[in-house]
Amino acid sequence: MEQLANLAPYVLILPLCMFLILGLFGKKMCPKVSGIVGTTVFGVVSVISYYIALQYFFSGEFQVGDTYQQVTLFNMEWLRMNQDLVISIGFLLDPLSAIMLIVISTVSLMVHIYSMGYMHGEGGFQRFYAILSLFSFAMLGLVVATNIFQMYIFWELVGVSSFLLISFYYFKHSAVRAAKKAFIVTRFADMFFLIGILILSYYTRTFDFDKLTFINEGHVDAVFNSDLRTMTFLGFPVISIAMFLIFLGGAGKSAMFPLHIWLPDAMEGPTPASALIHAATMVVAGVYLVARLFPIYSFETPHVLQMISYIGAFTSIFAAIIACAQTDIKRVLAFSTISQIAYMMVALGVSGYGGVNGLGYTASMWHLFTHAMFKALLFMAAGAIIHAVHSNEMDAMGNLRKKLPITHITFLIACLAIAGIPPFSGFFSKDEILVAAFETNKWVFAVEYFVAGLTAFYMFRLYYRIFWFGEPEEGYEHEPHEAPLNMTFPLMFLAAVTVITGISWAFGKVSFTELISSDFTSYEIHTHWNIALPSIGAGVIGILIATFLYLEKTGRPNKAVSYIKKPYLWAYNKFYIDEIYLFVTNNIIFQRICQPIAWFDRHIIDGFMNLLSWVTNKASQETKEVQSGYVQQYAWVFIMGVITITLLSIYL
Amino acid sequence: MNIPVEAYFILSTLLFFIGVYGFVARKNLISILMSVELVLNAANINFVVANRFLYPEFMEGHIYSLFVIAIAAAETAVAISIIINVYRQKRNIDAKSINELKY
Amino acid sequence: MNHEISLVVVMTLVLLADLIIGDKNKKICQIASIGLFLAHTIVCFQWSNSYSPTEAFSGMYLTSEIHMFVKNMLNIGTVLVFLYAYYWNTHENESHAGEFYFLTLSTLLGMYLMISSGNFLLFYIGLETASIPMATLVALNKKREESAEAAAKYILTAAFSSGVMIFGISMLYATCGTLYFDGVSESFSETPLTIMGLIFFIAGIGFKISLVPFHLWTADTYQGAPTSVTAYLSVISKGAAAFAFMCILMKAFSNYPDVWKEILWWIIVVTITVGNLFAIRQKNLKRFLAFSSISQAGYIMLGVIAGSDQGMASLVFYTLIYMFTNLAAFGIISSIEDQTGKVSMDDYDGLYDTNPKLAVVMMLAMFSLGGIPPFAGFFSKFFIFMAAAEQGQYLLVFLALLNTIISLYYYLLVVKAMFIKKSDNPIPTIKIDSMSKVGLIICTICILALGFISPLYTYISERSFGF
Amino acid sequence: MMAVIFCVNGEKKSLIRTIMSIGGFALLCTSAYLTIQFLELRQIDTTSEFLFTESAMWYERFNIHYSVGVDGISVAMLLLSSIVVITGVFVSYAMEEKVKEYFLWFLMLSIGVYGFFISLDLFTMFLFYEVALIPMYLLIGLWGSGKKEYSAMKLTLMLMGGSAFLMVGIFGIYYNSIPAGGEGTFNIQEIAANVQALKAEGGDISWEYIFFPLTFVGFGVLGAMFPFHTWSPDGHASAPTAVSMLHAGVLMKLGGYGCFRIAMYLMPDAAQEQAWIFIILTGISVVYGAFSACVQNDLKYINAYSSVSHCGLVLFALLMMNKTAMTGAILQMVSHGLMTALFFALIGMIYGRTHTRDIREMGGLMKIMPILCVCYVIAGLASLGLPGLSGFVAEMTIFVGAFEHTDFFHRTFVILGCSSIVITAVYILRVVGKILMGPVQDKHHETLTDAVWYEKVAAFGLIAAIAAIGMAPLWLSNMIGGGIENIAKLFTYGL
Amino acid sequence: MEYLTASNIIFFILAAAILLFGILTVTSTKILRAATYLFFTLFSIAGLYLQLSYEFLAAVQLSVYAGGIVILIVFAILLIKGLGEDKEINLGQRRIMGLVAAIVGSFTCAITIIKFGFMPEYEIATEMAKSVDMKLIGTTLMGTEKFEYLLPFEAASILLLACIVGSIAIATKSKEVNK
Repeated sequence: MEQLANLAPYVLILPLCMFLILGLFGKKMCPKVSGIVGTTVFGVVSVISYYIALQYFFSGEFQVGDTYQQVTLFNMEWLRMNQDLVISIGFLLDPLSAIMLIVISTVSLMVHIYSMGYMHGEGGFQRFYAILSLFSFAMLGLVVATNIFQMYIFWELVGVSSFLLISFYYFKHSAVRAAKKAFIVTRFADMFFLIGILILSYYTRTFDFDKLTFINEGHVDAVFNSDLRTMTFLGFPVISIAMFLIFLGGAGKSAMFPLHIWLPDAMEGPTPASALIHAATMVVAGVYLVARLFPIYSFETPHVLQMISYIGAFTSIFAAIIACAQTDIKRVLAFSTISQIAYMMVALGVSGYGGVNGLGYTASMWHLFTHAMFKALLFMAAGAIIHAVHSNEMDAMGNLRKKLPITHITFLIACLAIAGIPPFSGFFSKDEILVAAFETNKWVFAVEYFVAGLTAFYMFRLYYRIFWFGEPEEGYEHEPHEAPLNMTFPLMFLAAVTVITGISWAFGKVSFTELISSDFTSYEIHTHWNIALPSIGAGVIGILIATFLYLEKTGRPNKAVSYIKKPYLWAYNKFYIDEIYLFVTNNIIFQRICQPIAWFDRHIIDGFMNLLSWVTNKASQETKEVQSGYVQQYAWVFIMGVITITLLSIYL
Repeated sequence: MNIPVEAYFILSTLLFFIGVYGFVARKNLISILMSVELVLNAANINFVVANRFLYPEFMEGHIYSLFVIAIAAAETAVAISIIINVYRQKRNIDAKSINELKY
Repeated sequence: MNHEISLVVVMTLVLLADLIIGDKNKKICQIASIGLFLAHTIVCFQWSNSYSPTEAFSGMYLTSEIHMFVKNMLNIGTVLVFLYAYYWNTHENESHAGEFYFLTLSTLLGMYLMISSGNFLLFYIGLETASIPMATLVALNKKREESAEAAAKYILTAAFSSGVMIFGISMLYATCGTLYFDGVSESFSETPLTIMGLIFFIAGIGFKISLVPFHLWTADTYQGAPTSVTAYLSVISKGAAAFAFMCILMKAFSNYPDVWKEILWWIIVVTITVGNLFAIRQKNLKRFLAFSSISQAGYIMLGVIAGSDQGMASLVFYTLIYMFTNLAAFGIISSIEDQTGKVSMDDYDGLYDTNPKLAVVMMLAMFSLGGIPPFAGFFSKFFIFMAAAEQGQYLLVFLALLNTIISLYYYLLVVKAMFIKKSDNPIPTIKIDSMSKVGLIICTICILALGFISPLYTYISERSFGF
Repeated sequence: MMAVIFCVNGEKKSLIRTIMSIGGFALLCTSAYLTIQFLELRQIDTTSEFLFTESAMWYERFNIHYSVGVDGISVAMLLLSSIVVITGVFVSYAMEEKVKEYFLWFLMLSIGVYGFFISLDLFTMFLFYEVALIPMYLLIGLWGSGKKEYSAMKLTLMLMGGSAFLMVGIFGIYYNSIPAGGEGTFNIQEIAANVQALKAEGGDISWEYIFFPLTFVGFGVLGAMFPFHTWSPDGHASAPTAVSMLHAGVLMKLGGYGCFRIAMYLMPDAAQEQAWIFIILTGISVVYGAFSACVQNDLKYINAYSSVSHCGLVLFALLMMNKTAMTGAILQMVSHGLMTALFFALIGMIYGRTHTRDIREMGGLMKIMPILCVCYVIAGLASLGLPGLSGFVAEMTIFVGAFEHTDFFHRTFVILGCSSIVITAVYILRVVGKILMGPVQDKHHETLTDAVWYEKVAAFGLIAAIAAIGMAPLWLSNMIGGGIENIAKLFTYGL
Repeated sequence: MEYLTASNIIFFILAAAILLFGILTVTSTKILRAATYLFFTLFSIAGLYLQLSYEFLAAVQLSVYAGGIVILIVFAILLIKGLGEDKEINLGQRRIMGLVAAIVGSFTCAITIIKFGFMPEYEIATEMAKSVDMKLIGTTLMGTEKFEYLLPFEAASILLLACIVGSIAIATKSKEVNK
């Protein structure tokens, strides 16, 4: 405990220092040095966080019976709002944050290593590492937050580092636009998050998670008294409003419909960044947020939770359909990410609290973990491919399996994992989600079941298009070759993780339910084969269809498309959501609100001020005839003045 | 029966406004000056009448009139010298023509 | 009485000097005149502290320390005007320099009497003494056509307004039965005829202070008159009249303040507004300052409408500071006009580049007139507004303050011309004579320092009276 | 004590740049020293409301004193002013034309600002207030750019219009707060005590309802409150860099500070009654300024409207009348002062190189002058409220404080206020995206150079201050807390 | 009919003369005639003073006003070449303005005066009228007591001196005048 408390600050301080050092002095270092320094330091951070997480899980020190205790390793006052509300910066350790520590440090470390190869020779190499460090700092800060405001603080920092990474190629218009979009959309969602926090904290008089989520006799107690439960605002219970708004914040970061539009565009950033931020870590922040506040959702606002599950279900199928029609490999992966995160949301949405009821919760976290691994793997593999062929488009690829063997194998493993084929990790996590959904809500289950099939289809479509299908028509500019070791090592490492976690789960070595559950108390579950088998079936069918269509270069895909031309076009254009947004921002916000306001300001408000001066000047000019220069007129004015004043003051 | 004192005052008022009319309506500066004399005389009548009929104990109005007459003389002298000065420069004492300075 | 006696002696000496040595050595004669008057000024300071009877000639003549202070103030102002006029008198006005001094001093005597009068007769004579010789002063610049025109307008309007005024006084006499202020104060009653008399009287004195609508002569006369005379007219004459006006209201009409306060309220609003509006469009600086002085007169009247001792104190203080400020401006204008003949605002473009010192002094004057701290004008304005606000005249103060925005606008126009605009044909670098320099330095010091010297205000306010 | 130092500094006539920068540095040191002293004294539980008070009788007749003193709020503002002044000096280091005059006026402006913040006497406060306003005219008119004459005139006249309101307000306060049989006073604390005593005795306080709006509007004009803000875009756009900095950074804070220290402190009842009017106005200016900024094409206009929005937030927070929101308001003043100064400094530097401020004519500057651009991005991030930078701290405190009001009216406006953080992001990113990123628009720009040393000093100094507040806000918020409590306790829900 | 006493009739005649000649002064087209009418007006006013038994004042009025001022004016008219022959043409607009001012003004004043309700003391007035002799006027002008006027007298003398000096100063043709 002591030891951990001493170590914990370094988890945050080291990346921050790296950011400052690389940011300020990066220019003066040679790129290689900065990369190595950055990676090494992050390696240390990873080690520390692994140590903390493992100590937490396995030392037994933090367990009382089966239950893991929430511990605050340190907590320092950062800003005091009033007597009750204090923003602190601290380190909260519980299974949730421990898992996240592992995920983040693993993926982040891999990305650090990977980038040494991928970003080699790019301008702004040091900048890239600086921002990576900033991101790691922010993300770690986010997951260990002791209070919701700390979370918000790091939430924003994560957002900005995402912005910086997306706009890494700032000389490209598309990158800048994408970065802007990402930032503004998430910012928009953050506003709701903030308002949610404000409402919640106003009524509960605290920001702290341990008070907010304190469970007492089956209720989130202490801060949620009965007055609060009956309080309404505009006819809605305030708690529900607050929690829904907070969820909206999470929805923005986690790219839930309709706030998902930024994520595909965010692929304009360098691929390692996409792997880290837009696949594995940042985008799951929303899920993490909901999980963090799960007791409140579960006990106080179950209907919001239900809403979350519907939104998640819709998003997952929506994104999966779009993914089927995309040709940019990173976009396919992006939509796949959206779909998978929605999966996790669904899992949370259908979960209950405590024991087996909380299966969804566990599954969600489990899926978060596995998904982070294989999705990061997919992205990095995609990066390796892009590195080799210098294009994102599927049309520029094909038949790469011989040329990029390691990439091929690891990519295949990841695809199998995501498609839910045992014994890869994805199968188990996805299976639990389906089970949870099945037990709670059949409709959601049906949707998710279908999505599982779709996932398998589009992933294998991707896989075949890249590695089989036949070489592109115009051939390769130069022969694609395998990436260097510092790029392939992370691929292999993550593939190994994917395989090993899957296998060890299958053999019951590690049970996720022991580690994490909604009430942090371990429980036992078994694989539900009655659900698992059909889901494998769905995956297989998806794979088969993809094989049929894309294994060889044939006319089949086009033919298939011609059957469903309209829907295909819609899916290809992402259901025109972007266009709607564009319309709203350009035509409504800019043209209908900003321009008129600016016009109003210049012409009415400012015009009024100018009018005043104009009137004064005009009055001055117009009255000059009074001063006509004729002495007789002066006298006349004089005497009339006297008479007028007399009349006014005597007879009025 | 005596003439009511108001009659005197109204007489002076009428004289005063005749003077005012003259000031406003006359064409040349000397005529204007003459109108001013009428105005001053109107005031003088007031003083004298008020002294005689209303407050006869002391000679305030009487003396005031004397001073007004004296000062009017001085004023006229100065005014005429200025008018002559104007005439020297413009060869003209038309009230309309002295409006170089305006607006 | 000492002030007056001393001044008469000085006048006689000046006249004699002009007669005896005037033809032979004009310079000496002039310096002698200035010196004599300076001596008078200094001596008067002595008296104001030692000897102060309150009444002489059985109530015909009233005095008190504040009266003496004002007279001293006028003396100082006159000295400054003399300093400025020196160059003009030695160059353009050589033949009539002696007359200039004598006439100026006689108008000053008139103002003394105006201020100290305890009777409408003496007041009337003082007023006429202050205005009739003034007309000859205005006409003194015989080279220029405008001078004569200005004088003609001035003397005719003056005569007319004094006619109106004595008509009013006659009505007051007819209703109150006496011409002594204290007598009027006792027997004043609020009847239409009395009010009418009062209004006619106010019109007459309003002419002197140039309140709207009795102001129309002001601009023409200021523009046409020799600049030194304009300075004298705009500051000394106006200040004296304003103070005299306040004294009379305090002494003779203090029983029914509501009567004249209401009248004055409207006059002030109109005066400030019209003065400002007309000033905006002016291109000739003298004319511009004429309208500015009209609006300043409106501000001065705020002290009168307050009618309290504080009102009087702030009025005197305002006048004092206004005197230095305006004289600084006129000092610059007259120096430049005497040497280059330029008085248009456009001519002042780029003045800072060629004559930085003059431009800075002018700027200080403009800021002070506009009431910008830390220059003296701010303090005087603040106090005079405060005096009015003390009597609950918040609306009036507010209107006046809104007008200060307009006034600031045109003062800034001058600053803009001097500092910001560039000119193809700027005023050449001029060397001003030592007399004007002394005057300007005094004015500048006063603009900068007077606001901070609080004992001065305390001195004034301890000696002020109201009702 | 402080004032003497400031004044001595102001009267140095031999104004070459070095002396200016030494002077500015001395100023900064003095302020820092003052801050430390202040914190120490507070540490040892000195409880008096103001510290380092000095008082000298000035105009006896009106009981006008020259009295100065500081509490936490003024210390914070002084610190802010010193930072902005010294960076301003560095920014105008390359000034060529009429250097001496420029710095003289600049100093006069600073004297006004310092004097205002340390004054405890209404009269001296007003005096310094106006002292700070008038140099703007010449500074903009002479050294400005664009339609400078028009802007300078407009700015001066509008601000003077504000002070017209203010002056009536001051008279009203002075005369109405005179206790029965007592003497009127201009001392702020005494007035406050008198007003409270009057209220306690059940005296007539209806006058507050007339003079509060006057005073508030008077200061509100300087605080760029809608609809009296239009001087701000033109004025800032035309002003020379350092003047924009000082003006937006410090001078506009005079408005907020005045609203707080005079309008609300002295007339708390009216403030509570009439707050809703001004909440509407300031709420509008928050959103309105942000929306207007979205479509401007001139960099300075964008920043000026952004200032309208941010300063609107200051007043908005003050009107929430509780300690948290008020603390937020003061934090926002400091924060906005720093970051807007940084903005204007950077805009000035960029403009000095590209000779255009039209965002449509620039692009890809990040490549050409990375340091300036990174600084600009940081400024932008601070402005849109990135945690770790000062803007976030201030805004969050404001929102938390503002949320203490539960009624529909307040809630609506608070949420409206919150929405400004999104709009802010929109216009900041729009600028960043257009001018810093993307391909280089103008070939001539490629030869431009990056920041030189004095520019770096200025920019880094400001960034350091912004980050210092953003990372460790607690000391600042504690420092100003004491001062705020004194005022906040006058309101119903103040504490 | 009771008004028709001798003195009253004289008053009526004088009043009529004053007004008539006054009107003629301001309306006659020839300026020299106007001056003559002014003389008659002043003369009639002197008559009025006499009627009120202010003999000294009447004498002053005649000597200073009629004898001095009018003569001065006539001189000026004659001095200014050709003016005597010039026809005075009143301008329409001016006339209307003047008429408006005069009519409105006189009505206002007249009504105000009539409404006041003076309480004349004719008996005392007639009594006092007899006592106004030259000696009394002399002592009044030279005394320093209340209702005695030494100071204004002296002041007026200085005024006159100043006016003389001033008039001479501006009326003399200075050498440089060569417009």
